[in-house]
Amino acid sequence: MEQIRKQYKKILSDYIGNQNESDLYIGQNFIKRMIQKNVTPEEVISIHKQALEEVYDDLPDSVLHGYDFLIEVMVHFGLKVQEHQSLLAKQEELRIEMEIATKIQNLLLENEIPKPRSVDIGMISVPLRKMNGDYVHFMHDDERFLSVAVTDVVGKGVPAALCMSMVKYGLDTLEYANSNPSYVLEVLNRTIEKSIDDSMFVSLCYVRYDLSTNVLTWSSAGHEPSLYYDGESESFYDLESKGLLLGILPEAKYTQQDLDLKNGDFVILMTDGVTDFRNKEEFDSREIIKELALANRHLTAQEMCEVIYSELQKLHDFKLEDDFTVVIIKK
Amino acid sequence: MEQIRKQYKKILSDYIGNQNESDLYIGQNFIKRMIQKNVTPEEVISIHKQALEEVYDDLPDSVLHGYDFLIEVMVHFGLKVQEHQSLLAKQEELRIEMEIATKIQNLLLENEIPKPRSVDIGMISVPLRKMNGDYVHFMHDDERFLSVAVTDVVGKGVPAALCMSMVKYGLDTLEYANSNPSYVLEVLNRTIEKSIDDSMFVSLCYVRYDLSTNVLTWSSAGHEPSLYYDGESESFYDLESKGLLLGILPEAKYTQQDLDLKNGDFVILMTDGVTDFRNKEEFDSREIIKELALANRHLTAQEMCEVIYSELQKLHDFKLEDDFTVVIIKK
Amino acid sequence: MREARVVEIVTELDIVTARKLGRDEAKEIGFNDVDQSRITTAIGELAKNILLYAHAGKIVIEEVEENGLKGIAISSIDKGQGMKDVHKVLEDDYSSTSAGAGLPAVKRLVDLIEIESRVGQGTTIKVVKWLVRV
Amino acid sequence: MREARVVEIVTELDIVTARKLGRDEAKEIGFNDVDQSRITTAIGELAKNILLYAHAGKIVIEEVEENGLKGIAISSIDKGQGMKDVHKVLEDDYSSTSAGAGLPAVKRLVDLIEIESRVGQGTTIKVVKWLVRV
Ligand SMILES: [Mn+2]
Ligand SMILES: [Mn+2]
Ligand SMILES: [Mn+2]
Ligand SMILES: [Mn+2]
Repeated sequence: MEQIRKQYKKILSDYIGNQNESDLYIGQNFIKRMIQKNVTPEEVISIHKQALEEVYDDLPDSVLHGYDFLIEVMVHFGLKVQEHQSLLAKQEELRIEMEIATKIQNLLLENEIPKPRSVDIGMISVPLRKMNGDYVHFMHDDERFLSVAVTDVVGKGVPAALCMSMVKYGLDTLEYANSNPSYVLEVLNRTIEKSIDDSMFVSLCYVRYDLSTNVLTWSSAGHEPSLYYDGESESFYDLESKGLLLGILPEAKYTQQDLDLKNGDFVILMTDGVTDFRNKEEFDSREIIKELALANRHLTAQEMCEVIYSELQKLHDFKLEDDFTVVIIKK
Repeated sequence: MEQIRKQYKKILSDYIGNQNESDLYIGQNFIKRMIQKNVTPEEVISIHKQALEEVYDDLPDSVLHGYDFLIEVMVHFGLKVQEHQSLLAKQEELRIEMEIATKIQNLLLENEIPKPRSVDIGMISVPLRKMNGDYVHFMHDDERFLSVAVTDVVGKGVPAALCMSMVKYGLDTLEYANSNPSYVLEVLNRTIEKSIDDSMFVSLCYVRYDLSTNVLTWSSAGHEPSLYYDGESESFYDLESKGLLLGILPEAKYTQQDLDLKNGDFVILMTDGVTDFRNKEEFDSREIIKELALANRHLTAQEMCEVIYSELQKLHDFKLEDDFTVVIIKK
Repeated sequence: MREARVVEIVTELDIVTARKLGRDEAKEIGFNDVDQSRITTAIGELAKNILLYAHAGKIVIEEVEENGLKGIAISSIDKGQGMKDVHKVLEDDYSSTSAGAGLPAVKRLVDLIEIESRVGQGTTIKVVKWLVRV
Repeated sequence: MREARVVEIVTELDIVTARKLGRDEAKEIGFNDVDQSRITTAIGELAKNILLYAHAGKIVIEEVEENGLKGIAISSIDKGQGMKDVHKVLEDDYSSTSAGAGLPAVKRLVDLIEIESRVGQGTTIKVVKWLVRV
């Protein structure tokens, strides 16, 4: 403290002597270091008062009493600053806790991309923050059917993560990859509507592929429309669906549709993070994705996913604003 | 601001005039209100300087330059105080998020107490904080077997909540209430060891009751020993087990033991929050629980749980230090 | 060592009296200007709490000495409602509606705080600040 | 309105020069003592950032007027590495290792902050403070 007083006195009397900008600059840097050492504002006033008294021995009483008053009122700013230190420590604890939670969540939702004989599957899912609010669920437990669910929770953070656990749990208990997509959505919708907060919704696109007939059956609940590329006509079709988001109406009904996947065809499933770029109205993201997919259709499904991600990232200056998920099923 | 300046000048000049304690008290109360209006410390110095200048027109230049210096250095305290306001807002957001997460978690882990014909089951589970790190899982899906798992996650907060989702998920996928307790523990152990953070462990006591033979089979993984009351000999026995906590060793083995539940017998399952009272070495909590259970064995299992909770709460001045869970199976 | 000084807290004026006594005592013991202000602020907060939650009570101020260390002890004693959870009142209330100060602030202003409270019987809070901070 | 004043930032002394120019300009425009200090602090932080992250650059200080409102605009221009994520640098770093101040502090000291940055090409930060706070 004695050292601090001496240094402060030096800087202060230099400044009073010549009012140089450099002494104010030095003074501010000095105070920044003091703040890091938990010196409080009332202590600074006290140091200031003492320094002035030592330099000028004829200070009026009114001025000195004024400093006493200042010390008294500054105590409450000092308390605020200390409260901030405590809150910072608490915040740090929370940060560490969230890191562990993220790790667990990622393990909980981990899912291997299936490698069936007759189709090629690729996936990329990049979270915006630490926890991913998108989730891809694969099922391929018998030889005939393979199912993929691409989901996006409306909402962020821990509630979204817990909600996602619930979706995974629901999908797992449905057990069979051969369930009808519309049936899967109806069951999931009831579970979510019943048990999750009113402000929490899930969009989901469910696709079941029959490896023996090459029929792809799909259904969607308020999800970004998938893209179907027909190799024969060399054109894209939106797989649109009017299904409500999961979790809104308990008795919502979902329809499903079939399509024949021929050699050279592929389907792109994605979340809205791939197409939503609020600040870039000039881009038509879906068109860009079509162009990218078309230009790279000779690559594997996985490589196509990665090209789409890296190109869109570049186009948007690496400022993605949502979780980003693309799944490609390629015949 | 003009109003503030006038009030401050009044309080300050009153104080300088007579150095009364009451003016310091009024000054502090005034500043507290100013802080709530986001007035910063450098603003207070500026107000102070101006007030002094208005009251005393012969202030030495050195004093005035000194105030300029103080304003300059106080800017950094002002920034800290503003940073605190932002952090408080962020904290508030997080608080709301955690409330939603808690709601979801509670729904996710909800589990009805089964009501079979031949035994009476009671349960109480009170979280220390918002999220419960204890979890009770009941299974009674066929007519013969009824199973109960009482679990405690080592760790708190969101990671523990996610870990618990995983335990529930694991128990649910085991599907059948008739699985052998030792087998259930071995399967769960492998899942948890594989997928959860190294610092996260789960203690679990698993009990399967055969309603047709009244045989209760139990196994435990590092869990608080259950208490068995033998009505015939009117004495308690600890159901001890040397099983490791889940999540430590991938190949850990667990043993199981049987006991015949006769009329007048009961078993008390609990978590360590019921018996651990770090600050109260003088209490032998397990003895107290035995006394409470004995004295209240004429009540229903549910009532017994509630009496044990309220009595222990009282004994410990309502300062429980861990999640508190008791399950009673009463023949 | 001088004997303990007691101030009955019944009106806001008594808060000022307690503060004044505490400030004089702190000065006498040898606390510097900043610590005098902090001790006085703590006394003010304790006394205000008495008025707010127990309507009446008293503040006891005394010099203490332990292991050759001098300090000031302030006790706040009331026969009010008492508190169910003493841990909670010491935790910062970070919610946006917080009035600030209160016991978390008192805790920061002193070196030691002890609370004894029984529901329906009242609360005793004792704080100590050492002349050389421990 | 006077023309813009430019300070090349190459050494720490230039930080002081930029601060001084900024303070004089702020005073001239009519900012009070507290705002003069805040504006000067903001300039200092911007200039320090140039030295830290781009090694050299310049600070441009000018009076601005919009819809009859007078203000001061400060631009920090460098040809350094640029930043990948400009959003992040404006967020408070609440970690315990934070050095404090920096751009989140600058943001609090002024009314408006705009950042343009290209990786590998440099960064331009423009801040404005209005005489009557908007
Ligand atoms: Mn989302
Ligand atoms: Mn999204
Ligand atoms: Mn626990
Ligand atoms: Mn426990």
